[in-house]
Amino acid sequence: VGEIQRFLRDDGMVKVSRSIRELSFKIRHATDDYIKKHGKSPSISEVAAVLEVTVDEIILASDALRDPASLHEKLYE
Amino acid sequence: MKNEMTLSFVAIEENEALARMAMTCFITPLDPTIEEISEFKTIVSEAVTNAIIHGYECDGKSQVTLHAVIDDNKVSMTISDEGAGIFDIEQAMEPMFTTRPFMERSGMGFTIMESFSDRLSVESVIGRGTVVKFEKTFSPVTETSRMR
Amino acid sequence: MKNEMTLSFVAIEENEALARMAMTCFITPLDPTIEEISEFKTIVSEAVTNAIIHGYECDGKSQVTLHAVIDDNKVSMTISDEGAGIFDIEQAMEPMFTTRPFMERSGMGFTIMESFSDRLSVESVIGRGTVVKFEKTFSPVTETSRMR
Ligand SMILES: Nc1ncnc2c1ncn2[C@@H]1O[C@H](COP(=O)(O)OP(=O)(O)O)[C@@H](O)[C@H]1O
Ligand SMILES: Nc1ncnc2c1ncn2[C@@H]1O[C@H](COP(=O)(O)OP(=O)(O)O)[C@@H](O)[C@H]1O
Ligand SMILES: [Mg+2]
Ligand SMILES: [Mg+2]
Repeated sequence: VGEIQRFLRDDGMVKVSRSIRELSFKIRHATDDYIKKHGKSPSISEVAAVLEVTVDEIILASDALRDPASLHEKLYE
Repeated sequence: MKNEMTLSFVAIEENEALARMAMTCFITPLDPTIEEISEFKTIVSEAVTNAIIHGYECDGKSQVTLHAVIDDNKVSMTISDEGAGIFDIEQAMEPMFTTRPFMERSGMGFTIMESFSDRLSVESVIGRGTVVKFEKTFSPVTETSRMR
Repeated sequence: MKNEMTLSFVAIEENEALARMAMTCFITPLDPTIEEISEFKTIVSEAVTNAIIHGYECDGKSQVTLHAVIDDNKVSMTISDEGAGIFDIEQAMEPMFTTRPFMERSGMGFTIMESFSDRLSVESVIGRGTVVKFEKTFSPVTETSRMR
């Protein structure tokens, strides 16, 4: 837990961290679903529409998704 | 669409997050995919971190400057500092090369920037500073998303 | 903490969101409350919208510039344009006064900016442009939040 909090703190998002974290998981799910259905990655406005939130919220939350492990997968895939 | 912005800030680590978010907001009107955003942000993040850490050693007063232009769905960007400069650019761009192994740097910054951008160039003069330029073209805005 | 940044962009309406989000990120290290964030964002948003719409009539090429300094928990900011300028500042700052009633402007921009900032000043010269300065002090960062 300390790790995640430090990560969010580093991202400067302390007070809004929990809801952002939740939304970031929803984004991940919605994105995976969309790819399964349409065979391509959704745009942020499409994700925002599915989750019924603003594009601003998607931007903030997707920043919390930043995760070095997935970056590595991408690079070496 | 056409747009242009310049952002500059002093060299402290907190400003990497500022740069990352500001640039994300700048490209939002292109309605990028989450993947495109993440790639773009990563390039910005790596270049800005280099300027702050290697260029200025986090001195808290020298300026890092970002300039970005949107032309249709292509974004062109420069990240510049007037700091230490790079001794040997070719070597610096090799995967795993870092001058700061003791700081847990991976040496993968330039490799990541190159793989996520369409083209990337680096100019640097020792004692004068470093300019990183890159371009990234985004998937065209679809009609459905344009209408919202 | 101490920090300083400058952001400039061309006068298109999309850049109001850019300014708002960039400034929000800039003050996040002060660990503001949601209410403080929302007040601060509103000031920025109103001043930037004025510069884009009234100063430049959304011309898409003239520059709006934001400069911000953090000194401890006080933020000082200027929002400037080199556009149309304001004919009578006192009148412009009166609640409900607007020169664009047909555009659904409320005329409440300056009133809102004044009520959400600790102090606000406006300088303007017809044909030369407008500078809005304001200060806002945030509640001090508490030990608990610092430790997280
Ligand atoms: N803006 C810069 N100013 C000075 N040196 C730089 C700059 N950017 C990169 N370098 C040099 O290039 C090397 C490689 O950079 P990078 O690939 O990002 O790896 P890392 O940052 O992990 O060391 C750095 O270790 C540093 O010596
Ligand atoms: N940056 C600016 N450049 C030129 N005129 C401005 C500027 N900012 C404000 N004004 C003038 O001041 C008036 C009042 O501004 P404001 O209180 O924000 O109300 P509104 O924007 O709804 O008209 C505007 O209608 C406009 O005439
Ligand atoms: Mg690096
Ligand atoms: Mg107004």
